[in-house]
Amino acid sequence: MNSECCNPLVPLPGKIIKIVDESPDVKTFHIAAAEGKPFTPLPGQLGMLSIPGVGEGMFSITSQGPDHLEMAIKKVGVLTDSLHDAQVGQPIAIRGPYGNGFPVEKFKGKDILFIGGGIGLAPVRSLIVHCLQNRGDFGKISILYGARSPEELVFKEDLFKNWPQAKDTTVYVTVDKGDEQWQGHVGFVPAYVEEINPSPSMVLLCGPPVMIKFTLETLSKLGFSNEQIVTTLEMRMKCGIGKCGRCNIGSKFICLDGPVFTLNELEGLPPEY
Amino acid sequence: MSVKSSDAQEAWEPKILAFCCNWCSYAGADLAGLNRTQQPPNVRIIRVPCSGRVDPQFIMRAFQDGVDGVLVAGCHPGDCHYSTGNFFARRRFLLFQRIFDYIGIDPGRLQNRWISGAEGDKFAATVSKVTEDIRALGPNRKLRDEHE
Amino acid sequence: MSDPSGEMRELAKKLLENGEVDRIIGWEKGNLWYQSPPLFITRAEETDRLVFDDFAINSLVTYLLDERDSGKKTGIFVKGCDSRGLVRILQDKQIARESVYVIGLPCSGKKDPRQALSSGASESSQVPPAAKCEECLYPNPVIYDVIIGEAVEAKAKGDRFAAVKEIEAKTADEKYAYWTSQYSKCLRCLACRNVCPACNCRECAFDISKPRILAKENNLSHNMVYHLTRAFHAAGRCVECGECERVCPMGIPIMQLNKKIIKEINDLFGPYEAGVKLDETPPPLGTYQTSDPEEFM
Amino acid sequence: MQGIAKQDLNKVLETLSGGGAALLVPMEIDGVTRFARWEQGAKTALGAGNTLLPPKEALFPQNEKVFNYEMSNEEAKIVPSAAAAEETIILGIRPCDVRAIQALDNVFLTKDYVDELYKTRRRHTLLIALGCTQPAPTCFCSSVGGDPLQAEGADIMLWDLGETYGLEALSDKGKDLLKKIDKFMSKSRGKKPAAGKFSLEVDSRGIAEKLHNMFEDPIWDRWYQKCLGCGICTFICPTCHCFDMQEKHTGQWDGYRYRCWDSCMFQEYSLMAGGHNPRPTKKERLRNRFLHKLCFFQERYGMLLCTGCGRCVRECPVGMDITKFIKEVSEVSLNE
Amino acid sequence: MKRVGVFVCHCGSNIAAVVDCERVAKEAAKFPGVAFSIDNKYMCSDPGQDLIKKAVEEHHLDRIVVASCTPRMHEPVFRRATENAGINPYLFAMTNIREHVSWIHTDREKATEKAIDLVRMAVAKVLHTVPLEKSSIPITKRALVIGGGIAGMQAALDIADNGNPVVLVEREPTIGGKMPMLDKTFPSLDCSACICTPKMASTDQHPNITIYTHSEVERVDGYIGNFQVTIRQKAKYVDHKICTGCGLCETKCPNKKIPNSFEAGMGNRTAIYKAFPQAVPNKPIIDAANCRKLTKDKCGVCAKVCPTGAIKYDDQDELITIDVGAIVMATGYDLFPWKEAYGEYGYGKYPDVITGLQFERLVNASGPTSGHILRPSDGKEPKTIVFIKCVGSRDDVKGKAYCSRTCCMYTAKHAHQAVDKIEDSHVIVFYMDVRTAGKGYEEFYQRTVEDGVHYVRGRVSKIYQLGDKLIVRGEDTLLGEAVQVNADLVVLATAMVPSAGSGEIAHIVGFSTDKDGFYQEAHPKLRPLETFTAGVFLAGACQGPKDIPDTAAQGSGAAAKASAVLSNRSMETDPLISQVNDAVCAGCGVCVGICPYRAIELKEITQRAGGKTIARRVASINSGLCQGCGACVAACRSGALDLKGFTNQQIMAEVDALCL
Repeated sequence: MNSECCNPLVPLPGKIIKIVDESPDVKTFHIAAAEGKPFTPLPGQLGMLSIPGVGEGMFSITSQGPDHLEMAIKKVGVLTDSLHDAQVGQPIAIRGPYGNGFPVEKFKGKDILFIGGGIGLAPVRSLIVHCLQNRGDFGKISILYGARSPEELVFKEDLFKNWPQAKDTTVYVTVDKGDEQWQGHVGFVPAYVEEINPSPSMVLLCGPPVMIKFTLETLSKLGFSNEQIVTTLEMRMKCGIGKCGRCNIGSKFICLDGPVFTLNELEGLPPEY
Repeated sequence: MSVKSSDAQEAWEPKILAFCCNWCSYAGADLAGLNRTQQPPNVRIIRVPCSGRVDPQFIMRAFQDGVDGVLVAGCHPGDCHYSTGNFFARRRFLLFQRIFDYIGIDPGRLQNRWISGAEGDKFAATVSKVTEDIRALGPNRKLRDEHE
Repeated sequence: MSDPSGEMRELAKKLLENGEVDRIIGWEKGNLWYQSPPLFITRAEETDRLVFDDFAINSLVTYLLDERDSGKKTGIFVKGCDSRGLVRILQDKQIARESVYVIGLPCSGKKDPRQALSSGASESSQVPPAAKCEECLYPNPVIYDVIIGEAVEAKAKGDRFAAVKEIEAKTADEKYAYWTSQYSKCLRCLACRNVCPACNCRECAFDISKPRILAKENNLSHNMVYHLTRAFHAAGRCVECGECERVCPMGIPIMQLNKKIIKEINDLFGPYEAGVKLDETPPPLGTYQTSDPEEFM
Repeated sequence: MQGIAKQDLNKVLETLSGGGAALLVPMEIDGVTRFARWEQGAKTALGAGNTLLPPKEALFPQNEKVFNYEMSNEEAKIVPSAAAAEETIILGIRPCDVRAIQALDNVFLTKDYVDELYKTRRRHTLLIALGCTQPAPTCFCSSVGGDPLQAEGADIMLWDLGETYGLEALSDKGKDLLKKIDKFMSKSRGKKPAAGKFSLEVDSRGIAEKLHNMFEDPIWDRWYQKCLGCGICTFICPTCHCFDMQEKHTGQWDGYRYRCWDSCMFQEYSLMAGGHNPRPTKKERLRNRFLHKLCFFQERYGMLLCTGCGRCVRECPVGMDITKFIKEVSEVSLNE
Repeated sequence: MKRVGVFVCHCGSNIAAVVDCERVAKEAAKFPGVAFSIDNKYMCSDPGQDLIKKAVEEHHLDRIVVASCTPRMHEPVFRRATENAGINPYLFAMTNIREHVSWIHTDREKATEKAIDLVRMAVAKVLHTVPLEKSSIPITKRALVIGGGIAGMQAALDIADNGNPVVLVEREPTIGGKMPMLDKTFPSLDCSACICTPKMASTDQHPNITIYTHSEVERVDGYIGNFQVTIRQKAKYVDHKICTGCGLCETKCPNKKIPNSFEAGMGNRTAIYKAFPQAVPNKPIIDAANCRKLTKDKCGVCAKVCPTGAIKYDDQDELITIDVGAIVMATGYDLFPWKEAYGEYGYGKYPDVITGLQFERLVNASGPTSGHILRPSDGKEPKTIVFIKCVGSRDDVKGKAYCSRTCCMYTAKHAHQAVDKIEDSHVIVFYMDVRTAGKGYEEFYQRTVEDGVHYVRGRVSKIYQLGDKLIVRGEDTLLGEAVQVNADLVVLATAMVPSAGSGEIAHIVGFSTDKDGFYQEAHPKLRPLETFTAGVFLAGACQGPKDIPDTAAQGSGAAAKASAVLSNRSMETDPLISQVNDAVCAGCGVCVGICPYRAIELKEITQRAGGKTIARRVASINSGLCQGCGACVAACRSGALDLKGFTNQQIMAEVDALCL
């Protein structure tokens, strides 16, 4: 990780090699560098993606292939607007991997509940994919995902095809508000968690702050301890290497010491995120 | 934004930006064209609905970017398509020109004219005059956002 | 001038006690003898901290903007210059007149802590009057609910625009060189903007990223655009409180540009004093006369 | 102790800058004291106390190009900027500012990533510190663990002994440099002087530990209100190192990415693309700054991020005084 | 990246002769965001527009740039083409490389470079466009016609016949304008009044037409479809509801020596008067300035004699407000004030130097001389009559540079009438050119020459009185010799100029005038009846000198235009208007005072801030009223206001693109 040889703020040139529409405002971008895969991240790590001339932003790496990285990106600002306008072949620049990633060792051999809300499924997905690829290392897998509406559900192929077919894997999908076609569950994530009343040994939770807040309350009501719950945080980031200052929560930097924290670790930090 | 700081001046030609209101000055420029009135090729026009739309910000940006002069042209006072836009523009630019002068930018680099849709000849003459004025002032370096 | 602190404390105490205001903004004595920084109090027992000495130089009116949505009522102390800033904020509809209880304090001039330090003085009497007070036209508050102390005569003054004229007399290149030396120093700390009562937008154009009118890169070009834009946005609205120049750590003569604009507005569009009358017509750039000078034929 | 006569100072400066090194000394330029490149005939401001602008810009300039890019429809070309490798001597730097550079070293040279641009500059920089015999009214280095007369981390130490500057090499680099000015040196009779009295004094021991538990303390409500939210304190602070990265177009397709100083006091600093701001008001921003100085940095790097230079106390237009804050913190009782 | 298609038009050789269009297209292909670029002979032609459609399909374009002629002409055409290609019509930018490049430059290299710059700027602009949708506004189905001359009457009748109500406002006490003053019309020589007065009557009687005479338009607010017009009905002092028009008052009025403007000063009228016997309305008014009752509170005869008690000395001006959807301007012309400019013709001090209009009254059977041509000075019949053409016209030193178009023909008519009516008359016409473009005009002129009228080519340099003769000195430029005529009467064909006050009314309605004060048409060729202000149309001599048939035609044309506006219940509005970013707007209200259309008001919004809901006021744009001038945007310090289609970001992008 330590790069004595070159400036860690300088990215590698690359290209978008594939774009998958996930929802009206989320697309997954497959990123390759000139010499193949830019780097090999651990599940839960981050990448700094830029379109030179437009800007740079930190995104979680949703998955990876032998020659590329995947990032699911929601349209929220100048850079992401440009990314959403991009076509396959769009030159980009990327640097990373950043952050600590998920504590995969901690999850080994255990039953896991993944809870994702909205675009929060993006970081979670990297670990789900890892678990499914190394299926023997993990126990039962439950995936609970919620979005505001059916059209805002991301990774639909995984949710409805790939994951339900995987061994010992259950997928629960809910939406805040259904539509005419929607046959599935309707309701908020925390309530759905309570309804399912799961009993895994580890929970990985990622989503919008409000969802996290209420889901944590539910989990605690269901008797989960802080050590069992892992989540990821997000702050504005610029350097990605713990120098530029802005992504600190207390004395921790999200880009370096995070974005993954156990609830135990979070309790020791100021509630400023 | 920002321009290369090059000193290649042998082939220097003034680069001039003009903001023309759609109803009068742009029409005046069209009329000059219709009449085939020849003009120096140094002016580039940005069409705006009204001289009242022109924000001094655009002008500063243009000088940062490396233009040598800016012309803002609108309807004659009283003839504004929108009745009053040029009166506000007049106040804005009377003041802004003096500020420019005060910080040491020759006021000749920021010119304002009222040109109606009927004044094709005046438009052409203005373009010639502004180009001459700015040629005489030479390349502008002030306010430029230069990089090596 | 007699020390009005006693009266100030008494009034503040009364206002807080009978619930007429939710908080009071005034000045207190700082750690160092030449500091009398702003003080915010909500409890009657804290009112004893209020002072109004030579170093109560800060204008307090921009602090009202922080609470513009709170619905709280503030009791605020204003000097003459501060009161014009308050008028500006009221004219820009940023706070309601009913949300402030204005306590006027006639002022015969204050002293600047930085000057206290740089002059090597060891007590107030050795410190020269603050630069911004030298040309004060309005030593008495122009708006208040109550006034403490006697009205003060405006100082006999020299030419309000003397410094401006000095610059005007330079050649274009000399002017540019002068402003280059000044604006090159700018750190873009934005203190001049943040302290300005005329800069009362909720979101400043400089902070908006789409489109970004000003790059964050610090160079002469951007610094100039920053200062020209700021001055132009305050054109016809600057109340000459001089706070911008006072707070500038780099000593940029910000008021020399503001005063130039005031001078030109007076010349071009007729005499105008910003922030003096609460119910006046729009500022000069928000209106026009068909008879305005015509130079653009 | 070795010494050089004050009257030889110009010749010493000439010799030091003679080898092609950039010699930065305190000077007053357009009314601002700062470290600037000394050239023959330039007037130094060595005796003027602490400079208004700290020397951090020599190692961490306000703007710095990171790389050039050239885009096309087919590819992005990235050309990293070479780090500046000019030999630099900073002379007249005060002990507080030397400590500040140690803090910057911690940030830029440790914790997994090394900042290449900083590292290169730092490696080529030699520090000649000047001890402070008479602290300014706003100085408080001794209150935050500093020594006004001794600059650990400097290469050479100078003291003003009246007619002469006493000097002592603190590093091998310093010793090597002293050899260059050997001919101006003589045995000085003076002794390392004693420090003058500080007018600002506060006990900062245990401040980090105490503040760790004061995130929700009402003290912040009292302190943030008068803050203007400007960036004076951060820009003139010798230890503040936050930066932003932005791009500049130089053509239709090309441009460069640069980093520039940023301030945690600005609203935009922590504003996220979607509009969420975890530090939405002056209160959260001021709290973060004070905690960063007095708590978080201590926790992360084992030192305070305040070296007592007093610049913020001196320049803050609303009289925000960090020593007063430290004092108030120490008076807070956390048992309730 | 967005996918912009760039289309560079040759306009036949209009552009391609000077600009290397192929190179422009090739360079454009290299700009960021450009996915396709091509040049084409005629972009506005059907094949050109199809090219856009095809390119959008093949290259998946999402934005269009056309570099061709002025957007003021073809922007709507290409917007439609963009829309037809399946792209929102506002994801389009146009740049002008014809009027602004090829037609004004000859240096191919420099012109091409300029064209490339302009295309780059347009591409930069279009990259920042967003789709916009039109909205619709209601139309008030009523028209206003200002001016009751032949143009105004024709327009009013045609609009009324189309089924829409019309309000006709005339400043004079009668409608009719100048035409009833004329004796005969050329070339047919039929009686002017005989064809004009029936038109006046039809106008008066039309159920869809309301006439306000002796009235002026004082204020116009609003915009196409929704104008609010304030009319000042000046006090008439006669209640027209009661007055029968018997005329007794006129005969009894003691003040009989007031020059009658209808007689062009050649005859007199009373203080209570009708301009002429067939006036419409055929009822008198009191000329307050000359009435003894109203000025000195004496007399009062008219009230005494009025059989119906219609005289109202306490009459007041009245303000009438009406809503209209369209406005036709028909304010007509006046004659050039030659007395102020022509010292060589005596500055008007010789009574026998008269204008053509005065001659009309002399020769008119209902005129002051009952149709006998008699000299004003002594009432004698002149034998030698000199006509001088182009007095004030085609003379940019003393008068106007333009040709007044009608003078050649009416002078021919006058000369013919003089020869016809006066035995042994000697008629000389001084002329510069004889212009007789018009049906039957040349034939008429030839007949006049055959009648014995003597045409002398040359200007008259001097007229002076010698005894009872006017000595007219000039030069016959064909013969190259000096000419002197001892004339009895001199008739000047003075230029037509915009009617007095026409500039003020243009200002009130809100459109511009040309350098001579005539109303500026939207395009000299293709939009001669429209102004730049939507919903305001032009008819007759207010737009430029015209004869009667052209005036009538324009009246009908303007009526057709106005009727087209009124034919719909509502109309689509341009979406290029201001918008407010509520989150940024501080509600300072500076924009409210700047908007000329009163389209901005402060409205209350609620907002989440600091964890609670707050109410505050922000600017709000009325999309029906906003006309998209952008004055508010430039005045908005925070940038909360922006103008769709001309956003700050778009203009900055254009500025940047010019230099980078």
